[in-house]
Amino acid sequence: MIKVKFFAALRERLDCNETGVENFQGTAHELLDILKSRSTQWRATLEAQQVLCAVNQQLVPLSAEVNEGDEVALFPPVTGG
Amino acid sequence: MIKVKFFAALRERLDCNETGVENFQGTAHELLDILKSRSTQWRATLEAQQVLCAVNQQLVPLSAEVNEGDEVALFPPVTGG
Amino acid sequence: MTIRIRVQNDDFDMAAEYERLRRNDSYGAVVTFTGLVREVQGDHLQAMHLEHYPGMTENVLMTIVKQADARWNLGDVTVIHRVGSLTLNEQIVLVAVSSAHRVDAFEAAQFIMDFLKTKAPFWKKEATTRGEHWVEAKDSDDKAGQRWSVNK
Amino acid sequence: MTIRIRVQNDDFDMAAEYERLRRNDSYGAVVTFTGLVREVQGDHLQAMHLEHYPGMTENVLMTIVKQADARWNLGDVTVIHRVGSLTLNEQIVLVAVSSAHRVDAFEAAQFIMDFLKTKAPFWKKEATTRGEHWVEAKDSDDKAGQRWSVNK
Repeated sequence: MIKVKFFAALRERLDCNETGVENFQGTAHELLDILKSRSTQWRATLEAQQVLCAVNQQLVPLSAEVNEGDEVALFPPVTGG
Repeated sequence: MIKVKFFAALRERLDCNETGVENFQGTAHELLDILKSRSTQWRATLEAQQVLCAVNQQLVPLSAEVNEGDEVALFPPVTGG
Repeated sequence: MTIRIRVQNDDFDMAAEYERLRRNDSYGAVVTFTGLVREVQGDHLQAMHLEHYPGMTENVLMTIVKQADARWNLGDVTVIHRVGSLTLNEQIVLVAVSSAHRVDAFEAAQFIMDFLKTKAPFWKKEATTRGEHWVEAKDSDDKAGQRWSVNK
Repeated sequence: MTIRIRVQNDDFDMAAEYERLRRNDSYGAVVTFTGLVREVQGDHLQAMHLEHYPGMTENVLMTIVKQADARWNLGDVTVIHRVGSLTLNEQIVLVAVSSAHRVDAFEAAQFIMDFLKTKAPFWKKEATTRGEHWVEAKDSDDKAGQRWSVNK
């Protein structure tokens, strides 16, 4: 299983801190497509703004491979400091 | 009279805090020439290193005019901070 | 070299952090940057909430500091970033860098802030008299990060 | 905008100076630079003496700060420079700048230090176990000053 975490505006709009995707093999982009297909609301939210991706707590491009057991995080551009 | 102040290494090597030059009209460069002509030791000291000049507490190039009553200061490159 | 990274709810004592860095005879320069909660133009800020990604945040900050250390000749570096609820004028972030030379300390502190702003997983939400909203990322911060990719 | 310029024998309290600058809701960024007496490589520093040109020094520092204010969008600026006899690790100079934006605060603080180093009439004399000598001006400081003359 792939654990997927959401942060900030994305977490609030999806009303979801964390979800799981079973039997997944592919890129972060493909994982995002699976999440978008869950509902029209998820699709709208995930397409409405720029989404950044971290795999195992490292920022990666959406072309990065995701493997069984990885921790994936999806979030908006960061705004700390 | 022109009042001439010396600072730092220049003050120490000339062994002089302040001197006066009477009846002077000309540039800072010409004033420096008069001071150099005072002794071989003054010439050697004033030629041995880069000399910066301030007239009435403003940094100026040696081509600047010096007028009666001005306060002139001669000193080495600054090293504060 | 001592690197201190802290992500915390509590406020920090800027004076104590400065004193820690200045007590080394070899480093003649200390640069600090402090970020504070400031008023929202044309509105009134009531609170700011800072969310982060625990675990990843500390790793990203450590990576940024190590990149700075590889690029400049540094003494010690402290990075403290607060999370949770803050109010107007509270301290958000401290970056403090010591070095033998001032240019290294200045550039490294700027580099760390530029990358913290574009790579570290923190998100700000502002509550004003007109409601709550997530702060938008700024193009100027992306540009500030990009300038370090060209050798100067 | 409040400008504070001090040339003094006494040590300064960096924390108090920082607190003074941070107490303004409009400025979200504070950058400080502190210069400290550091050890001389390959020798042992016993004392440092700082001479200045009273009157001119304060005027030059004020001119530099006003140039920075004309160039960047600044909040408050504090410049304190000590003169007289100092020992190892003592504080020599503080430049503290607040601004709404961090890039302005960083660049203005660097600009002020670069020009202080090349235009303000201070001279350092070091006493080491090998005797006394006046510190030589550095080419790198001239270059640091020159980079601001090109529009960036």
